[in-house]
Amino acid sequence: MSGEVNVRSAIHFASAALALAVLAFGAIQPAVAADTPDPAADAKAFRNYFTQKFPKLKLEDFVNGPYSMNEDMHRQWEEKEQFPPYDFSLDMGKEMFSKPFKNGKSYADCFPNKGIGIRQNYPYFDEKEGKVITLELALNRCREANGEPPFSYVKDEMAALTAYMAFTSRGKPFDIKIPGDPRALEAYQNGKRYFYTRRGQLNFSCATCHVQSPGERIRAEVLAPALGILNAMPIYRSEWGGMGTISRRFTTCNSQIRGVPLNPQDDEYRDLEYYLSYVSNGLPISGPGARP
Amino acid sequence: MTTTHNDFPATRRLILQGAASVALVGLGGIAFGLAPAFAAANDKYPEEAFKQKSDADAIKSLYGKTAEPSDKVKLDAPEIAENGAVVPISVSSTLADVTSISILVADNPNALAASYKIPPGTMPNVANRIKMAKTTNVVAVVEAGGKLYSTTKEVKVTVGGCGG
Amino acid sequence: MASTIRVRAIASGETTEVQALIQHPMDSGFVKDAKGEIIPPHFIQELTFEYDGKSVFVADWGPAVSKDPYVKFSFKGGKKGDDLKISWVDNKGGTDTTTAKIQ
Amino acid sequence: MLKSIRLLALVLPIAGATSVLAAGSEADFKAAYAAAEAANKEAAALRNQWTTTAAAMAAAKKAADTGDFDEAIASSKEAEALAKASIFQATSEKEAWKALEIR
Repeated sequence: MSGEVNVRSAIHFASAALALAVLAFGAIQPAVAADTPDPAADAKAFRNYFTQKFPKLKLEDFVNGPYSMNEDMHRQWEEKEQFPPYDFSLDMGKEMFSKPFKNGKSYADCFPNKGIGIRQNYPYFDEKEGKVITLELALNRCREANGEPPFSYVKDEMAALTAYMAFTSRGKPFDIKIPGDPRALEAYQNGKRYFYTRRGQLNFSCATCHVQSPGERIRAEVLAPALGILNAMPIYRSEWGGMGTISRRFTTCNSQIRGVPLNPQDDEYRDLEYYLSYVSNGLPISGPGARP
Repeated sequence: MTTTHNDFPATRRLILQGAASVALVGLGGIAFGLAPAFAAANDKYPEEAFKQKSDADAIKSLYGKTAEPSDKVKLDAPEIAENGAVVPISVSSTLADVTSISILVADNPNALAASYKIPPGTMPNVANRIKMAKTTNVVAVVEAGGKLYSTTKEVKVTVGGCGG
Repeated sequence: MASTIRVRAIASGETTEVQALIQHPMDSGFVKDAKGEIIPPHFIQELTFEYDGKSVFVADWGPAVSKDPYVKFSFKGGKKGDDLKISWVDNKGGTDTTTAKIQ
Repeated sequence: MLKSIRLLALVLPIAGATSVLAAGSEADFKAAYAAAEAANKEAAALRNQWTTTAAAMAAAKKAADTGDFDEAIASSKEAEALAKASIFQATSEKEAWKALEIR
């Protein structure tokens, strides 16, 4: 008889403890989140998380995504890099970059330092407009300002241009700045929230794959760590048999988890790119890149 | 999960279409063979060998003899291909006077992927990137001094490279 | 139109290492396009490299060679500044040739 | 002539009756589809629609076009459920995302 009583009381005790724990956890949660976002601290914590998770990996190797996650993949990547499949897109981008528009101007006139070696400063927060400006958006705005039709954000021309601009910045560390403007802090926080928010019927967030399980496989692909995940953009993916811009990567990731993608360069994506680039500050640009 | 039921018919339809398309292509292949004009243009091109299904038939059609396994043929291929559409494969050999190197993928729709003619003075090694339909054996064949030597390695493929 | 053939030929000692990347869809004939129709086979069948008038390497390719195909080989001879002629033919009769300088 | 009119008079109400029956389920379909559409619009406002909702709605419309209203209603109901789930996901994630944040 007493055995039975113990069992019942044990259950009571356990359920009470559980309720308490849930309450406590719930209580702590809002207290921490109420503080204003501190990007610098976030970036430090973000980097520490990954360097502790992959202690043997050199910091700059994170930009190689899945290829830094296992030896067999790394060898296949090195073989491809001898004569990388993005070579054609890079040459096309270089040619397009120097060809003047109908009005005689060219991309060099739209960008600081004639557009050479500046990719690491994008995206930046434009205080006049109060919004994040990404490289892809700036390129299309330059075209429109010179009477040229904008390119699709997910197709080859945009990939070729960004490939060339990335190439001219190879090795330069990401240098994303968040000005004191509260709207910049808000854009950064929107990007961070998007990154951690679960979406789509599969109920994944970017973090579910790229923070919780980098290096592991999801179906056929080895997942890249979130640290330095945009450094190699734009990428030639064997999967696509062609080039892909950051816009293409964001929209396809959404549909893979059965979420309806937003339009390329919508505010959410621009803020997401702002957050992801900021927390990868200091890591070298390695674009254009090849990926599985 | 209620939603899976409406996925299932879609995938079944795709598989049926897939089967039909392969049959269709098979037909296309035969008609293809009948067009001598193409074959004549580059008679050295081993038309027949590229149409054989199995690696054994392809080797016989290409060289007219069978290969014996040899450790003098080195085949460098990944454990798990990052993507079946782009599998880096390299073959080298220490055999003397190599005249030809061929690479076959056993379970591809057509086994023979590539065949290289090595004139005297050219080193017996070649690297390239090929497509693999699924996990299967990659066979490297080297013709040296009139005899055939081969080596085989299984390459795991998680995403089929032939598409469709 | 820029050539579809990219070549890197480097002479070192008495051998020359040649790498080539060719822009070509290499359609196998098994792939369907967005509308579900089969994309017809369209692949390079023969790729030849000639140095000093004689062929130093001939590749016979089938549809299983990857898109934008790559090949690497090396041959004895060849010195800096010499010409290396590369040409390909595909199953639709398309061709391209280029001459590269050995570095 | 008279007989045919009388016959016609007989047929009409029956046809009317059956179409009413069928129309009934068509009205049910329209209601179910409208409910799904409304829920999906709300999900759109939250910038969090699911691709499977759109697929179920398309299936519903296709079934309705072929007159199979039972299937059409079932798909519409499923679409509504999916849309509601995507709304729940968006609202619950407003706070839940912080759990995963690297600190």
